[in-house]
Amino acid sequence: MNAMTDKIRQIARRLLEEGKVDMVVGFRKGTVPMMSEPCFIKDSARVDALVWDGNCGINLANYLTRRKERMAVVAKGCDTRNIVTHIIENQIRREQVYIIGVPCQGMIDKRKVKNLADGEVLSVEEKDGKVVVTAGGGEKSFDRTALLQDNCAICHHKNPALSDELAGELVRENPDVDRYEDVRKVEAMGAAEKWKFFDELLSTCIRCYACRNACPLCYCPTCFVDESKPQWVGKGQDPTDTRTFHFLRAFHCAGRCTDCGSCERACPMGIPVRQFTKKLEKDAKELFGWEAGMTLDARPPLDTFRPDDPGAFIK
Amino acid sequence: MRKAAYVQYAQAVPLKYAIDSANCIYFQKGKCRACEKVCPTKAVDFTQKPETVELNVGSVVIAAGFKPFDPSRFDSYNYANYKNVITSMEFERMLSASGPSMGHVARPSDHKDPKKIAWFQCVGSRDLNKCDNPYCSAVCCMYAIKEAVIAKEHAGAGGLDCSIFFMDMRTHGKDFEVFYEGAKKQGVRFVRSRVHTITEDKATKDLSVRYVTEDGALAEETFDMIVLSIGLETPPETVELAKKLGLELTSGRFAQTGSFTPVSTSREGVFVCGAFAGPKDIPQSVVEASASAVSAGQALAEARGALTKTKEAVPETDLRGEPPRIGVFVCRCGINIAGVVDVPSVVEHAKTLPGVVFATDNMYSCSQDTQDTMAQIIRDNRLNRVVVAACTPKTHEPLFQETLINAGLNKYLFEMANIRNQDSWVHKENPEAATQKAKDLVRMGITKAALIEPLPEAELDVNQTAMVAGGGISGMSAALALAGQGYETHIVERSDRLGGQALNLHKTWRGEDIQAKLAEMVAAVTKNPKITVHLGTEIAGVDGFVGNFKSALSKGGQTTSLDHGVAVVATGAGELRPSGYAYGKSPRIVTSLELDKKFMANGALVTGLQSAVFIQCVGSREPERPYCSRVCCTHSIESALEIKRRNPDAGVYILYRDIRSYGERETLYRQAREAGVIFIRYSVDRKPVVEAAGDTVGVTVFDPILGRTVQIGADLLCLASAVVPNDNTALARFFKVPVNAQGFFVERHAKLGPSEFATDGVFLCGLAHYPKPIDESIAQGQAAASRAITLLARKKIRMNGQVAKTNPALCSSCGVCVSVCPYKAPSFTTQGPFTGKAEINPVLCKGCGLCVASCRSGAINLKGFDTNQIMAMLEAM
Amino acid sequence: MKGLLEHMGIEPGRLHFSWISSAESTKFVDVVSQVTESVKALGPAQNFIKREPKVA
Amino acid sequence: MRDLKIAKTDWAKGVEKLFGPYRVFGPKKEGLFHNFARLEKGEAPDFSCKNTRLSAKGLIYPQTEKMFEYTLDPNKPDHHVHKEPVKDYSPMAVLGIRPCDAKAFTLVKLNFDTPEYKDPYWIKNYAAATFVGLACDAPCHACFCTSAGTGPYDTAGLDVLLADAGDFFLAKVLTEKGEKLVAAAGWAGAGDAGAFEAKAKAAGDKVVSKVNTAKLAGKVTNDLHAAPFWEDLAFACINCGTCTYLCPTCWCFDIQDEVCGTEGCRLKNWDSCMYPLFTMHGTGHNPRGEKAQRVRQRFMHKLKYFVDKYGAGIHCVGCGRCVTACPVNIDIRRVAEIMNGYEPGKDCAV
Repeated sequence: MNAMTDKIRQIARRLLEEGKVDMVVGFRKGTVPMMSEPCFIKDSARVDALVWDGNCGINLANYLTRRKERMAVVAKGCDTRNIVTHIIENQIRREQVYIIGVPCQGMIDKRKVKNLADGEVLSVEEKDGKVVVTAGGGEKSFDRTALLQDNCAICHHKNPALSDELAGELVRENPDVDRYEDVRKVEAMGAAEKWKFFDELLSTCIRCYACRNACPLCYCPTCFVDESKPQWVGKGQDPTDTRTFHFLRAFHCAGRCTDCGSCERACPMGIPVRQFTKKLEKDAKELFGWEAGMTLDARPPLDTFRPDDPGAFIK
Repeated sequence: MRKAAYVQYAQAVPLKYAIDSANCIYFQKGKCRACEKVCPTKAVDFTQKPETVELNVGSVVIAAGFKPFDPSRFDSYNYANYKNVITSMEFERMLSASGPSMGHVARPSDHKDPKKIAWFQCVGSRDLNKCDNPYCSAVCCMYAIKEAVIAKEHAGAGGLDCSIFFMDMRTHGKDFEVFYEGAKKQGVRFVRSRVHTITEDKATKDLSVRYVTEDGALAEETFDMIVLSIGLETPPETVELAKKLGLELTSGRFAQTGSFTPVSTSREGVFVCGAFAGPKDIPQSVVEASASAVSAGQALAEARGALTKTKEAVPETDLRGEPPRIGVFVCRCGINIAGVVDVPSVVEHAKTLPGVVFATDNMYSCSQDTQDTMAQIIRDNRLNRVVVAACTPKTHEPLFQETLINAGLNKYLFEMANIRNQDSWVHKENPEAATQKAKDLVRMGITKAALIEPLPEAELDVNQTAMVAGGGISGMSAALALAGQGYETHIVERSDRLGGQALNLHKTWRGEDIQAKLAEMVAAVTKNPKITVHLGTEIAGVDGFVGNFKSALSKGGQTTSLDHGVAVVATGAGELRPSGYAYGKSPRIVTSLELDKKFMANGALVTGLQSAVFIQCVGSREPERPYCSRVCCTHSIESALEIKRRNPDAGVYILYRDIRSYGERETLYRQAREAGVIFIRYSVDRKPVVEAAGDTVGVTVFDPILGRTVQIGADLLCLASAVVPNDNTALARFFKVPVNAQGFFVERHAKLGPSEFATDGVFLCGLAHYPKPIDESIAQGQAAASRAITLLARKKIRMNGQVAKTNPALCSSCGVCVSVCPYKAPSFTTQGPFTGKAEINPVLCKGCGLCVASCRSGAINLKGFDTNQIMAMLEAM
Repeated sequence: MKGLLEHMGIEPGRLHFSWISSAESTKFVDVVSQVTESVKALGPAQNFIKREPKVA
Repeated sequence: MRDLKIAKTDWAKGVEKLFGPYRVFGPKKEGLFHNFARLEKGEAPDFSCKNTRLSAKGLIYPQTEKMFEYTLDPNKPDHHVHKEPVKDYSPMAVLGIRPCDAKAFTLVKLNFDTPEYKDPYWIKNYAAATFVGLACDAPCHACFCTSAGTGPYDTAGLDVLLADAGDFFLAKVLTEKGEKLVAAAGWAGAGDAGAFEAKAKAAGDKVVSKVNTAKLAGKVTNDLHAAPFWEDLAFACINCGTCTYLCPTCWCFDIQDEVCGTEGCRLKNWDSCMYPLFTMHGTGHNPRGEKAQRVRQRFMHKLKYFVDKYGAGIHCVGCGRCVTACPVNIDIRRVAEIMNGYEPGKDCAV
């Protein structure tokens, strides 16, 4: 039992008992290794189902929309930024959510673990910055930092941007981390090379939309890909359509993406789909000095117009 | 010589032929009438006779215009004899795409492309020796530069050498100075010299001129062509008319008006506008047109509406449940379209398309008889969508929509395909492709038409109150004009006094006493029961839209709210506080306005002046202020004359770059010279040097005529300082109107909409628009009021039906539309099944499409430009 | 938009943005000719064209 | 049915011979995962994976399949003609399919090849395929095939079943198609039925994940439908299509027209009951508008409606793909247990 889990349970119990909230949204232990399942608890007697570990990578902001209840939510840095975005975009009301902020040490990338493990992974234990992986071929221990999801490794907003209560000590941020090494690599490529890069990236996509659905930003009643009149994009397995879907999805997230990594984590085919959203996340930072979800007081740059908006692309 | 059947010019609206009886065989010889036989619409009627119609009117507006000066009487220019000497009007026609040479510049003698063209300015202007036109025609400098630039651009890489021979370059209009500087950069040569004689080489027909260069040397140069920049003059018939009406004329034979009554003639009830009230350019003519309309209307305000006929409204047909029945009308536009596009094949193509139940071609779709026929066809064939393939919706859509209304259809059931401006005109050389393109455009239009729906128009009461921001001369004249027509008007003035800049001015160039006239005007404003004056008040915010503005007025920390239907922006401008020329170092160095104050106070400084120097263009025509302040030349000359009047022996010097005494102000310039005022030109890179030493001011300037430096010891130095706009950013934001780089407001259209903004219900006048003298400020004030009244008189306005609309089922409530809309049209529904979803107030919506583009969920459509309609058009392409 | 398209491998020069007022006919002509030239120089687009759906 | 023993060297040589008479498909590593792919001559199927990420379903039932095409361009000779696209229905050899995936085809067949309705595309593809199975000696921890009516050595749906025995494969030739393929490959060595059975028994014991499904058939449909646990089970679901797309037994499809100018075609694409548009009516009404309703539909279909309708067990072969790939850990094993154990009125632990 880790201290964070303990604290979360305490807070959840208190909130439910005091009737402050109708439900607590958090994670429970999963049925397979490296999986924690988003869940809700309405009964204070059941708060012990809640856990916190390195497998809580799914963005819980996604679970708060279109609900009537007063909710408490266990939220790490990126989750809180998406909650802020939801509040700005009228998806939830601030008074409707009680944010149990979790200073986050990063989430474990199950694909990295699988690649490093010897055979099928049977169990994974986290302890003191180490991760012990038991696999078919035996037990191995790794530094936790070596197993982090890519987005967590370059995270510089680990602490909640907005919270009502913290479930642990704030952690040290790493503001100087180079967040865009990968984007710059692509930027430096020639047009043909870029095209090929993304072609290869997308070759295994099955259009299951797990990336879209795991993303808290995607909440339109009807997604443009599902629209049939007009049919903005073909529904089949054509590579052009697949590319259109991914880039338009990214475009819809421009200035709103918090690089929470939910999309990439959800992809059943292991496609690094953050490569699409990250370019625009970088642009929002560089052109508008904007990072999504850091404040309730301003709308994302693409939602507003200012005469002094950068317009270098207009000639 | 034009043909007997002619149209005035190719883009005339309406584009109708007339018969010139002087050239018609039938009228001259009594036989022919061929046109009557061939006319398919039987439009030719030879039985028409001149009729005399008697009208009983309350006011008369004379807009008789001008005649271009005829230079054939000038022997020295040999216009009558040398083929390659042409007038600027002829050159203008050459440049016109629809002109005799289709926009190609060719030498009349041999039709070769000219390589070297010269313009001679002031032909028939500023000239009392060879003709009797003492005035400056005010427009020729600018049009000559424009012609040179266009000719140069047209010549392209082949190169064209353009030279303009001038005395003073008068680019005093808004944005003209920038154009002048641009022309210099493009290589147009400006030669300050008046040429006396042109000689033609008999063999080559080249033209040789001799002229004196600025440094006094004699030069000779040969040109392929010479364009005479001819001036404007009042034609004898108009002079005759003026006599008949008993109107006084000026020395230049223009209608006599007053600075405070700029569109009133000497006879009550007779008003004037345009070039008959003095030579002027388009914007000023348009301003006067509006001003004369409002002035003429003032006397008639009570009779308004008495003689209008109410049009009978045709009830709108209910189309619910009906499949599209599309009618297609393909216009031949005479030969404009049919000369290039195979119109019958376009009609045939249209007939094959789904939904089309009727297709035909028209000779001129816009003619009244065709309109009537179309309405009949619509009724007979029960058409419920109409596509017209013709010219541009910009000019003609309203006309055809009217036809739909007359036929009982909602006016939005209409779609236009532009097969003229965007097809036959631009693909003249490729008729086949043009026909194909016409078919494509028509097909796209039809495909869209099948999907268009009738749209309702929101109707809105107009609050019949006006707010005028600014209580200066122009603001007050706007208010008086508005109140004169019976509308409640509020003047909001920041200072604690009405009058604005006029309070600082002494006399007009016509010699009128400004303070006396101003006092009359202020009294008229304060006495007027319809006008409320808010002094010491600022506008703190503006909400609402045309017909229903709500402005927050802040006075001494207290804010009140004013509801008004229209707003006139007359916030004025100020005088630049000069830097340099030792300004501030001596009490003897003053600005123009400071000098006027001293005149008015009759202070010590202006009595017994022995010598005075004026420096022009202080802060104007500089890189940081690249505009001419328009008023300063005349102002300085008037002040110089005032000094001369007080002491005829005083030495008065005006140091200038170009004297811009445009129009009849030129006579004042002449008077000054006659009175002994000395004019010394300086160039911008060799400005006068001023030294404030003891009780006199030393001015050193290089005189290009003497070719040496002149030193003047002056008792007074007057700096003709620039007119600078006030900080207009807040007001610009409140009314969502633009401000240009120099800080002046940007009008709706530089030529045709000088007194209004692109934002509905907001109007503009006075110095806030551009520097201008009192007469022009008053005219513009009246013009702004005139434009405003066109709205106020309607009582109700209908809003455009082409507005955005949300589909609540698709809306994700993200609020982007609410945040991006500049007009505050979207909001969240507060009740009903779609609570929390966005909806759009059709009254506030301008149909700009910003929300449509920014909606991630695709929940917003712009009616009339629905996604499905656009996609259908793309599919049809 | 331009940035993203170029990021994914559409050649720069295929998408162009300009502010041109209705009065700036010369600029319009210039821009259109310039864009036409630059697109012609790039040749026909090879990418992002749906030819045949990739189907079985 | 007969037993064979194929030395690994002969196996490789035999596979080589199949190119020509057959289009050869087998597992191949693409990116992070293995999937079935068409192999080129000289390429060997990669048997090193436990199972492919996507099931073999797509070989017979592609994710996107063209049903017909047309042109409206009057300049083309066949304009306005409804054309069947040219497709390759020549024999295909599917090497290394796991018994669970092969079994799945027998379940899918119940839908696509019925007396009343026949899906020509599926039937022709299925008829063209010869399935050479590869038995599972090391089932994954998430696999529960033995609880789903199949097993690591199940022969259902297969034409040949291989079992890896070190230097050689033990094989069972199960059908006529299988005989043809074995003959084409030239595999002939006599097998060892006993050794095969022993391996089968050992493998079955290794399937540690057991799910009780026995009581599902006896439940009252409406009770399960109205059960209170669905909101909890569905909560984590993000309504992506991962589970259905990876599932070897999910068969739902959507028909879409694609038109470009004068050219058009009709496509049959995989669909997913997880998608909100799956049941959207033309009126805009959606009978399964809520996430919980969609999740319930998926499990009710797999574990109750199918059971009742066909009497062929559950609509699941226990391959475990959805269990491991679900981004939010919705585990069909847990759902099946809850449904199996549900008694109306009794509190059920979820």
